[in-house]
Amino acid sequence: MKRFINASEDSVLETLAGFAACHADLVAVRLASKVATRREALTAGKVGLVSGGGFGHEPTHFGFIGVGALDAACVGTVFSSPSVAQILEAIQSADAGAGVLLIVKNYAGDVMNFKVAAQETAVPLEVVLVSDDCSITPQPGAQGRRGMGATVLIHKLAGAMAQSGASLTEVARVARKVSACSRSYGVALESCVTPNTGKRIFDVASDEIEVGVGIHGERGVRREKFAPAKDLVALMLEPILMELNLQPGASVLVLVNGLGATPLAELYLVFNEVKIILEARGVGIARSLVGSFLTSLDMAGTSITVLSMDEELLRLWDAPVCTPVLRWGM
Amino acid sequence: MKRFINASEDSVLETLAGFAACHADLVAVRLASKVATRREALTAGKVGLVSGGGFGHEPTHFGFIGVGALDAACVGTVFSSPSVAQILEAIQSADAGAGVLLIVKNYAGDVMNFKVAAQETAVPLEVVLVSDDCSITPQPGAQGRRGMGATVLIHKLAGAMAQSGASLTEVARVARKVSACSRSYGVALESCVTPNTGKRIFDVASDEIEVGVGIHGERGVRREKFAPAKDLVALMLEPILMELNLQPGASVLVLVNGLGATPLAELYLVFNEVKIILEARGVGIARSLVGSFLTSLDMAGTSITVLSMDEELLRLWDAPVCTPVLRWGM
Amino acid sequence: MHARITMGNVTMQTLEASHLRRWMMLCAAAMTQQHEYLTQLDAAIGDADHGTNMMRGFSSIESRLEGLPATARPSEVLLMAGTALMGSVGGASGPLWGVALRRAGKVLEGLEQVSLEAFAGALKLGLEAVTELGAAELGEKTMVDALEPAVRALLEAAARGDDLAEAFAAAHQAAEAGARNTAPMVARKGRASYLGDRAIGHQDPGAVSTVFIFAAFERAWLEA
Amino acid sequence: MHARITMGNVTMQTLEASHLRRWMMLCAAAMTQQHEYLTQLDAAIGDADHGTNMMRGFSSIESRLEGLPATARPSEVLLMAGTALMGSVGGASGPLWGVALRRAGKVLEGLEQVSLEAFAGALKLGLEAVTELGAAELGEKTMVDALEPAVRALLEAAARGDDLAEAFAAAHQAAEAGARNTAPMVARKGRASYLGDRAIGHQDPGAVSTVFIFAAFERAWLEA
Ligand SMILES: Nc1ncnc2c1ncn2[C@@H]1O[C@H](COP(=O)(O)OP(=O)(O)O)[C@@H](O)[C@H]1O
Ligand SMILES: Nc1ncnc2c1ncn2[C@@H]1O[C@H](COP(=O)(O)OP(=O)(O)O)[C@@H](O)[C@H]1O
Ligand SMILES: [Mg+2]
Ligand SMILES: [Mg+2]
Ligand SMILES: [Mg+2]
Ligand SMILES: [Mg+2]
Repeated sequence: MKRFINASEDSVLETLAGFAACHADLVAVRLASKVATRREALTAGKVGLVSGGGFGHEPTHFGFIGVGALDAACVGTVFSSPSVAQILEAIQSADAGAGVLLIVKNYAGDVMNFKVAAQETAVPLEVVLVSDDCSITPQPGAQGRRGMGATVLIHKLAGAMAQSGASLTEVARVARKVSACSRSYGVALESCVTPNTGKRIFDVASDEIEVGVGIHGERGVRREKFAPAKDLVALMLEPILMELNLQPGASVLVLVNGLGATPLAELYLVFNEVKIILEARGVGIARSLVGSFLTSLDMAGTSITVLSMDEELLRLWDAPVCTPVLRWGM
Repeated sequence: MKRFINASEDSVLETLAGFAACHADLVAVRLASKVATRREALTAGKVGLVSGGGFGHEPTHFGFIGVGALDAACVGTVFSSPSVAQILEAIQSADAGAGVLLIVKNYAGDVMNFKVAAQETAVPLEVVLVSDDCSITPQPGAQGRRGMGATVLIHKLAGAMAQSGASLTEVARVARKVSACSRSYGVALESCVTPNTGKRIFDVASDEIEVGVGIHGERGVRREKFAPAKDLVALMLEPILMELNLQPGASVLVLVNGLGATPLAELYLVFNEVKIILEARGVGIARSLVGSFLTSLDMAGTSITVLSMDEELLRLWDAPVCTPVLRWGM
Repeated sequence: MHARITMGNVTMQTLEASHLRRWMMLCAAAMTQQHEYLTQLDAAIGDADHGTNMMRGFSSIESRLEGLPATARPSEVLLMAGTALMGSVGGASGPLWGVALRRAGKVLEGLEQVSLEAFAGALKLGLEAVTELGAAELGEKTMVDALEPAVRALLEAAARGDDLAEAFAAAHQAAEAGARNTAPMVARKGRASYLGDRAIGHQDPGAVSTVFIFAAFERAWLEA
Repeated sequence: MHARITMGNVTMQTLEASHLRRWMMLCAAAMTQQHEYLTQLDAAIGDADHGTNMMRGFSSIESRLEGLPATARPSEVLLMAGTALMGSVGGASGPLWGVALRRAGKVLEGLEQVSLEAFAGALKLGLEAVTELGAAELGEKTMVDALEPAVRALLEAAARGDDLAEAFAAAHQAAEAGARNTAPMVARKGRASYLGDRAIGHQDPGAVSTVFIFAAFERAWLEA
């Protein structure tokens, strides 16, 4: 495994230490517990936002801590949920008396750890379960869809709502609206290499791709032939558009997300294809975000997220934000 | 070649089209000439900043256009300098009556195209030749060192100087100071795949790395055994520190740059190793920048740039900037 | 030597805290030895970390065992173990085994010696905690498919009045059969559920590690 | 049929605009045919684009030839070609051949027919433009190592009074020998200069494409 790491068991802490040193102006990282908070003191009466998940998704989660976004986050080991104790610490750190919103991606480990933590805290909570991956066909009673790019959008949009002084109920409403109005789809050209084994999790032939991947390096829903970007984008966008049922005149936010080893130039090219398809349908791209925001170690791949926008979401998106990753208006 | 592209000859334009659509609020891209400018009108009397180079270095060059940074940039084909005509157009677009600073990385093609363009324009010019790659031993009369990460720092720092209303001479002085006071070093774990051939430019064995690479996918200065990140960082940092001759108490800016396919998490880990070494020498990291800013298509690798800071550079670094890539203070 | 409770003229074997300590240590050893295999199973239908997760979790238990007072009761061993898993694993298996052991521990609170019947009953409630938390039903290709038959085998053994060695051999075998049966299943819970039919043919990693846990119990008793 | 100027009793062969047009078209054809080979040479010691660069540059010339009026003089063909290279290539080879052809074109301004002597002289000034811009000296493993001997061969042929066929055969051969000689060199200009000793053993791509350019001239004359 040729990666820029030392002993693989030290990677998480060494990475967080680098992050902490680089972003000390905005984020305070507690290395001992792998919990991070905003640098500045809590604003009394502001709803707290907590997110968390496994390691390997950088710059998620710590990169979204800051004004107009998260108050605290915690991170587990590679692709493993943070523990109950970590989540409890993050909740405690984000609580300024108005309750806390937990942003949880719908993966069994995350859901269960956050659930147990939620049962054990006295802080008033709302939980939003992010499950925007529409490569999965939902089946009653089953695990359901994975959380993907909508997580990033919720960090920003619910974060702006909380920053505006809204109540926990209102902040949770916005988070759930974003979750309900967005869909994602991912494809991988290559599997990532997990430090647990030092190998790729699965192999993809040189003329194949893995379709419908999540962010933990696991296999997708099927294998397909490699094809030009325009076809891959159509493949990803089709189910998204179908489910969002966007009519001509609709306005959306598009997130083109790299999964770790995909150069930015290719993400722009993917975005261009998204734009061509949406324009042909009369759907307007009100806002966009192109880059690697929610990754899967060094996976070569991309995911597309589309969020159906309205006035409120536009206003929240444009509100000031100041985090290591997103920064505007201040 | 499994990449997110269509026909490889369309990649440059399709990528720029995606960039243009994504950043239309900040940057105006002329696809016909592959020249881009700030979205807003020129400020009369402000020194113009022009940069440019081949394609494949995204988000350089267009990503640094905006307030407090570049006024115009132009981009050639993959790893090929923009043409004289493009450079002339960029100069013209950036000229607000106070002259233009050309930021040129020291590569034969770039140097010669910018030189010819400089001879053909009537706009008063200063040219800064960026040559911060200290993996190359300079030899009298030879091509000399390549331009690397210092380019990014000059975009920001000379950009801030120009934005403050300084004269062309002053802006050029700052650019040259940054160039003189910074050094870079890069290593690659894998070669990039060039669309010209659809193949890796060179092969690196699974236990080897290529040391002293630039940003055009060409071979480095030598091959070495793969090693833990701390050793690779020491290997890169040693010559940088030797040349900058930093004494305890010195203050630096550190740029840890990904070359295209290196996940952000690993860059933070690399930054952590840089920090450990600098701290041990009593050198303080005043500012830092970690991410993929000057890439080499999908090369898996990283470069480290260290800039020796002073009061003026600190002030210029902290000055507001608003570009697709760097954005703070406004 | 095994402890016994004498009730009337029947002498019953019982479990003590020392057995449970030994169980946890053998689990830690098994996970350390088998972690590559478990991770490999997880690579096929998950995210290639189940072995590391289990090894980390049981190592954490092992290292906390020393800190537990010599007088700690069975319930305290189980509560500590569950808490350690919750605090160290993260992956789905962590909170699931965490609630299972904690629930079982709570049920046994106060007891110095635990009969097979009491222990089987406690594990049954542990299993319920698992399904409450994870909502998995039998046949959904999870650890429940190994845990449920193992617990059922213990309950049946207790009802039959089997001795503990027989009971745990039966539980181990039942878990093994249960894990084997997960191979042809399509997953409906956990990461493997995303794969649809592609999960068919692979045993569920969590079910397999459950077998190791029951195997460890069998050995813990035999070696006592 | 070849044009001739009769001076006294000596009939001199001359070059016309049509020859130069044909030259450019044969260059374009050669670069298109050889671009993979040139790019491969550049992959070994550069950035794997020399073939694409040259092909793009000469295709651009070719497509602009039609736009050139039928009455265009030799100088106009060369000026247009140089400008087209400057506008389309970008890589080091673009401005270098660009200034070379433009300088040569300027020297020949006004002439309808160009003697070997005049042409060789113009190319010599083109070579000077190359070294002014790129500062490469002989032996630094660049296109200059092929261009300089080729130009020298033309000058010598002109001095000897060779006919054009002989002269261009000599120039072609000289370029070829020059390109071959770059293999053992360490590069001191261009991208290959970063490689130090690792460039040894590889021919310089720009020197090899220079051979194709002189080969094209030889054919352009023979086929006239
Ligand atoms: N909802 C659930 N109920 C019961 N068991 C589950 C559930 N989800 C996952 N599991 C079990 O967890 C195992 C995976 O554990 P592990 O790999 O450690 O965590 P993760 O899936 O979070 O990476 C699966 O093989 C399965 O047996
Ligand atoms: N300073 C120079 N003087 C003369 N020729 C040069 C110089 N620098 C580079 N070259 C030539 O340019 C060739 C490379 O051209 P090309 O690959 O098209 O451009 P680039 O190196 O910019 O990618 C080299 O093989 C060499 O012959
Ligand atoms: Mg996991
Ligand atoms: Mg090039
Ligand atoms: Mg797993
Ligand atoms: Mg080249």
